[in-house]
Amino acid sequence: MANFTKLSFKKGELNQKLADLFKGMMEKGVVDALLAPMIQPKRGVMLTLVTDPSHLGALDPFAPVVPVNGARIASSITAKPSGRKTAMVLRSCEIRALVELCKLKQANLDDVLLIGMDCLGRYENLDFVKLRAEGQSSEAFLEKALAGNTESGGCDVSGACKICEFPVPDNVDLRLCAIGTGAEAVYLESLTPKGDKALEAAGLNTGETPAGREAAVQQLVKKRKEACDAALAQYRESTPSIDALEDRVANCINCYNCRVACPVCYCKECVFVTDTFRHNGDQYMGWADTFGTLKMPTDTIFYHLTRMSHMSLFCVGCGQCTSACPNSIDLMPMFRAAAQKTQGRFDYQAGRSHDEKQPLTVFENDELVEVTGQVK
Amino acid sequence: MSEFEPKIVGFFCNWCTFTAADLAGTSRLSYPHNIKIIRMMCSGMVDPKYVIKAFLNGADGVLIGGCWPGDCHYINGNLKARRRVAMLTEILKEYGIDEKRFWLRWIAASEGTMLREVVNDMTAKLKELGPSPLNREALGEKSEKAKMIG
Amino acid sequence: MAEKKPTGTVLVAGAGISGIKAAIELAEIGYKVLLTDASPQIGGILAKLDNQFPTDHCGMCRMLPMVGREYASQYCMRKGLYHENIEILPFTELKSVEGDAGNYTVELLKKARYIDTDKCNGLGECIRVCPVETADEFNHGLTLRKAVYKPVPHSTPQMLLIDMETCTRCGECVKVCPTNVINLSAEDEALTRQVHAIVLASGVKLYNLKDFEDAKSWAVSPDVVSSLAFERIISGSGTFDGTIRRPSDGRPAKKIAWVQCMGSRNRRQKRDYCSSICCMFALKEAVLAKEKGGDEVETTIFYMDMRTFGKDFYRYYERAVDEHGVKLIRCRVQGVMLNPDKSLSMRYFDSETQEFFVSDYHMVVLSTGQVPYETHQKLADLLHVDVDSRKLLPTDPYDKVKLVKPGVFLCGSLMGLTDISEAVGSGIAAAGQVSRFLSGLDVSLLEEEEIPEPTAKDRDEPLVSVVLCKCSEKMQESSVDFNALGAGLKRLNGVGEVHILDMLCSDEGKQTVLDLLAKSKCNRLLMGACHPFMYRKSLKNLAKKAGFAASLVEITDLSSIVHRGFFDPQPVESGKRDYTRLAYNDLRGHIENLKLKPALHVESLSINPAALVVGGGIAGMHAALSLAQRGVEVHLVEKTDRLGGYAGTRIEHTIDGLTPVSMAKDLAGKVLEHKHITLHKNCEIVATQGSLGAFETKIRDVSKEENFYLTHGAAIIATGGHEGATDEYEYGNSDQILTQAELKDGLATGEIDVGEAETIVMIQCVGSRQKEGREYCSRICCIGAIANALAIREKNPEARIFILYRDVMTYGFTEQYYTQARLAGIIFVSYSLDNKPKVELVDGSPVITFTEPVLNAEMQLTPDYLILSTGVDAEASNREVGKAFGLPVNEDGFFVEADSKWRPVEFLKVGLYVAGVAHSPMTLKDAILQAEAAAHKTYAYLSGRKIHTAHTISRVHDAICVRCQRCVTICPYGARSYDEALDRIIVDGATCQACGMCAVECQNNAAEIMGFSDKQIMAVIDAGLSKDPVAATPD
Amino acid sequence: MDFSQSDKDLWKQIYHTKDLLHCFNCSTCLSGCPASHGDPPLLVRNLARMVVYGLEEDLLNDDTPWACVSCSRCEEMCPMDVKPFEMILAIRRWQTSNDETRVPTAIVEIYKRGYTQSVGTNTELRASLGLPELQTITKMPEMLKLYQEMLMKTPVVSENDYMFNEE
Repeated sequence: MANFTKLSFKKGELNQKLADLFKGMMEKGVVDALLAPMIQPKRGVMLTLVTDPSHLGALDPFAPVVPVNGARIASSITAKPSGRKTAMVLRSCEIRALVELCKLKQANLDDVLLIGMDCLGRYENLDFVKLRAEGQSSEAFLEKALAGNTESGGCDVSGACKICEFPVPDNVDLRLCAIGTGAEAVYLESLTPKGDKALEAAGLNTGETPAGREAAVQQLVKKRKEACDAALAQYRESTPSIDALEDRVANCINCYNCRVACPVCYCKECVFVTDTFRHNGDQYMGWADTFGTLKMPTDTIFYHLTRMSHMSLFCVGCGQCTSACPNSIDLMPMFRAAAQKTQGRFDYQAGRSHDEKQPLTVFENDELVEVTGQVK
Repeated sequence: MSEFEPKIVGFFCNWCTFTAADLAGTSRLSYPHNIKIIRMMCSGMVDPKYVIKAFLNGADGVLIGGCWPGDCHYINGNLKARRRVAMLTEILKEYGIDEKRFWLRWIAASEGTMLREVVNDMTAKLKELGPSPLNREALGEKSEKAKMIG
Repeated sequence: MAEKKPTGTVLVAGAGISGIKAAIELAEIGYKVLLTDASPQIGGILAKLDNQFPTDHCGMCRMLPMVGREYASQYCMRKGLYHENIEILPFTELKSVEGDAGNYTVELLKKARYIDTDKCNGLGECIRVCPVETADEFNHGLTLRKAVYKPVPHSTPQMLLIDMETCTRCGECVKVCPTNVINLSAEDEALTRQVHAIVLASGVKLYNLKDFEDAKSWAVSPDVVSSLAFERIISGSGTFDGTIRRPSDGRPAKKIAWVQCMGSRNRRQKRDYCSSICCMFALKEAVLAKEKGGDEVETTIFYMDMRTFGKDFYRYYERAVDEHGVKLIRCRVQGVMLNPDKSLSMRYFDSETQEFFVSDYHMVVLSTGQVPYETHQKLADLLHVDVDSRKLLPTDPYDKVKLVKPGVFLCGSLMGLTDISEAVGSGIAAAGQVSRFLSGLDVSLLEEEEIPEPTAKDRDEPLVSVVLCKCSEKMQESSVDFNALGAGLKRLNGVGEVHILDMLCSDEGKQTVLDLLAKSKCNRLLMGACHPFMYRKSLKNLAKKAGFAASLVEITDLSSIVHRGFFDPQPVESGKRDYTRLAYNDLRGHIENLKLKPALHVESLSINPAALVVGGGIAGMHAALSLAQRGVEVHLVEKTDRLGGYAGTRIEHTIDGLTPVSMAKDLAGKVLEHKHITLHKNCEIVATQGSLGAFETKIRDVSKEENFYLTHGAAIIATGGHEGATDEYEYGNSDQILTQAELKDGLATGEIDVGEAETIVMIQCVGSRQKEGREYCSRICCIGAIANALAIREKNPEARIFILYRDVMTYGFTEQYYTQARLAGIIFVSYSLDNKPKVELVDGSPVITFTEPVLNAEMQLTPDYLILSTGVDAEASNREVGKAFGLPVNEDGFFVEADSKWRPVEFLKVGLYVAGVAHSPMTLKDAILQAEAAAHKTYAYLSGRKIHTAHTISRVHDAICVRCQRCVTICPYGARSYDEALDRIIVDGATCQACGMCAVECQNNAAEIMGFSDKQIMAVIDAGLSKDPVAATPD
Repeated sequence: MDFSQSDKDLWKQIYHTKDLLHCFNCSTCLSGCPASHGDPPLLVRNLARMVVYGLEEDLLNDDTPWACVSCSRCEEMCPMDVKPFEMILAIRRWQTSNDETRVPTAIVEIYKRGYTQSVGTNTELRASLGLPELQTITKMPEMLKLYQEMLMKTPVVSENDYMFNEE
């Protein structure tokens, strides 16, 4: 029997309610620090590491924006563990990316109380700042989004979120449920012994399960799946060949920013910026001789295909690549399509479970016989 | 225009397949010349980048030759190659590079005839398929597309 | 200055795999080796086998050296072998051996090949024009060859020779050979050499249908083939083309039968021995026939005892029967009859139904064994020694590889037909004994070539010198336009000079190259030559003399491109195919690769010269003494407070006259007073870390309850084993039921008096060779049971002694003890796993009922004693020792060696070795042989010689490494580790084999193989596919 | 097969040679033995085993040794040189020495047609292998009469003539 705790709040006091919850946790020593989205003094909402509970006033977890995928931040905090217990409030794509990074020894969740949040999508950073300036609050967005409409003020949530089949996070200790919980209430669901201990220590007792939640989640996931299949089909039909791919990434300038934003592209320095791709002059001349002309910078398609071969097995579809591209190339469908195929081939799913071994790190003697199609 | 001759890049493992190539080459059962053989220490050493580069440079087909499972000098390099090929085939298929252009075959040291058959078979299949969409040379010098794929 | 000591030189006579292994092991520690073989090419039987039991794969190249691999050939062993310290003389017979201990003069006869294989580039024109066709011995006459032929299909360079019996001396070949290497009037050449030790590895003659009278009755059709011929029928380079075809009419063979013990276990023909390996290779061939011939192939084996005694052999036997449906019939067939429709019918008797059956087969394979006496007699005469009572070469009672004549050793099938892991193990052991022998003589090692300091030239701008060989002016219309090629290459950026010579292989050719290179300003060299130069490194050494760094010299095979024009099967309609472009692209690929290749240098390893031996049994003590005798500091760790182990404390004497207990006593004596051995009793291994040359092991002294640390360079695991336990057949419920060991002790002390016993029954395979019990054969219980039975017979001539067995495992020459037991009236009764004997206690004493298989009748006995052979169990502590060293232990509790065939005494991690029953159950002699082998592998690194890594190894660019450790898990050799304290990935330079798997797994090339970087390979791809025109007009 | 009274030294009476003990019942002697086609078949290997076990009763009244056509193929092929043909003769001698009334019925066959087995029957197989017709004594009546008179002179036939004169 899942154990939920109801956190009812009056209109406009959602953030305050959550702030009190976390304040309680920190004061009672359940956790020493909290990483959660906070409203920044200048503008916008960013993940912030809070160790003094008095600053929790600016908490705004349900703000519909994820400027940087939290997995990267969590990995940098925990790769060399501080030893201090930290609660982290992250969305599903951030948590799934974090699971992959743990497998790659880039993060360590031993001292982390992972709190997942239902996610109904995020706006691009600039759109969010504009909407927030026009006074749209997180609760307003939540209400409208739960009713099925994420469009407001001429802006809409990112394409990746529209087709994300994982609105509800897994592999978490506690879960902040907002879908199917009725107005003026969010629920805190505990899923692991660590979560139970935290709830107890924070003096919260478990209540009944929100009635319509299960159905609401199923329905949302179904809608998102259909949207996803449609989007990927549309992408595959529009970009069936390298030629079409060239067209799609025509204005890519090899700035590799999509790699920097991608949570699962965990290399310190991408191979495309190492010596391997700092070619000699005569090589450029050689390529130019081939057809008389040579588009510079080179290795654009080579970069995108290689990045696919490197990270498509870990891609969680968070859409940060599209958001990060200075020339607004919609990269997300490209990587999600590749990920669907490569992860499908090994029926692996990025972020599904900590013990599921990554496909290219395990090898059996008599598997995949169809690849060579040879019988002795 | 001379009949289309597919260009194949062959990554041959130094221990088994390269020996079969020597056997095929020297024992006069020579295979067609459109295969460019690159000697790797093991099929497990073939990085997906090399296959992508070969296709972007206009190769019509890529053949990786490895040892039969169990024969590998480095214990299990061939098994690792098989998984990488399975992953890469999915990506290349997404962009019109047909599965029939990218082969992994186990060819033991004594199987000179098998190597010749594999190369001849692949050449025939590629002739059916026609030049790779990236083989700009086959499209002729003047077409606007005839530029190096960056 | 004292006159320089001569370099230790060893003659290895015979280049089958055990000879090759002995030669490699000796060459690796720095002795000069002379490797001869009577047949035209090295490789012995193994050149004919594609897959070998128990793994059904090849993997022969895993026999090559690991750390010093760049001194040896780095390609498939079936192509041939090269090692800087080995002089290989194929087609050479040992004519006479004079002198004694330590300096022998040997006469060798190098038979004429009529072809100079150093220059022959294998074009094959001579084969094409040769008019003579005759049966090819390599494929046992199944295929034809010319008078000028390749003895082994895969060897490169081709080692051609002319068979003068069939050659008509028409001289066509001489006319057409471009490098005129054929000389029809060549003579045999007698050579005399001084050697300090001799290793005999000639193998033995195999029984075959042609030369043996008793085989004639079987030769009724060409479809009755020997097992080796069958290997050629299923081999890719034999007659196999996707279907197994029968030799008579080439139709597919769907029903195949094997007949075991052909030529062996035959007192009538004076061959009362077993050939040990025929049961296993028959099972293997049956499994392969099914895999290659398709599921509808039916396989049957007629046998007497299915002798699958080696490690994992029983599981192979189970898989062959359960998964591959091999039918086993326990009946020795009298003969085969040819039916009118060419099928072969055989009649056999089924004891269960007491009925006769006749079944037809498309092919019958005779599992032919060994015929050793002739070879042994010939060698004995050569060495002026007499054969022993068994008409074999007289060897030391305890050391199978040591002849009684000092300085002469033997290995491989000369010890009796051996399987691969024994052949390879004995090769290493023989090398070990030679090195022990030579360490007593006043001989030196080859001085290691000093590691050249990186010259300034290495770090300059890459400038490549290209030297091309036109092969010969005899080639009128060569398919390559060398002028255009030279001009095209010269225009390439980074090419310093292009020289085009002809006949590089001629002496003047070599001299001109030397002069050119001496004054060249380039720091990289590319040579277009042919196979002999690619695979023999003679030119590479030449370039090194001219100051080029070894890693910056590349020799490619230009001649096969130049000559491909001759036999181009489909010339493109538009006239000649553009071979100049082919050569240009190929050479340009190598040039781009060389330009980007860094100068590679070796790092010398600091080696801690001490060795650790775990286990003070006979194997452990033997290894410790073998090392200590050569000056190595040895730490011997024993977990109990007594030396000797199981055999050394409990077995007084064995059936073949050994006395393990007294032997262990004097070994222990030597160990205790040897100044180089420190003994640590009551000590257990807690943990170990480090790599070759730098291990640190934490040891717990149980009696003093304190830990201490030992630092050492290598370790040998010799933890041994003990008699198996059982609770089957009412054991423990009656003092009339004992195990073999209890009986042996009781007989020795007299506690058990068999004088008045009337009936004694023994049951074999108790708890062994069955799924729920020990799923392996413990190999020594049958011989042990027979020894005990004979001991009882001695004390009580009247008693009836029964031995209930499943398969009597008296393999090899121990078959004579099985015959001796039957002569002593001991009755052997076979039982099957699904019809085990039943034992119940009737007022306290055992009553056994079982089915007498020959008469198919129920039988009941009430013996005075029931003896159970309970096999051998591994030490339970193996798991902890395994965990401590990070070494795998299999489900039976024995250590898993690196490669069951090719590296039997090593672990994957270099520097850790295994010997004795820790590896698997074995006889005392085999344990001593493995101890010697493990000691030698250890000595190879701890001999005080400078050990350095290879040029090409993996390196970590630490700055861009994100420590995800994917490269650590992917490394097949465990050569990488994440150092917690330093927070860095450490590469163990000795173990790393530069296979490149870490470089592919690491996505941003933080892990990179020096000399095989992505940059280089991508440049080669660019060159290979480049379209740019070669210089149209030669300027 | 009653093993309780088996006499372990019986083999010394019947076939006292070390050769017998070499036998490891590999059944080579069985599969090629012409008499093994008979009913009951002559199973040389089983006889050897019974001798080793010393099953006196069963051996005494076992007629199969008499079916042996002394082609000595078993002796040619026996890998352990047990000389099975010598053993068969030894068993015959032991049987008759223990019970002189034992006259094998096969002797009537020999009197009537000169062979224990019916020889001339496999005509088509011989023809298919291109071998000539077999001349048996039954095809030459006058020779048969002479042959029978000669046999009648031998004591074993004359003393048991009741077995030979056809009614």
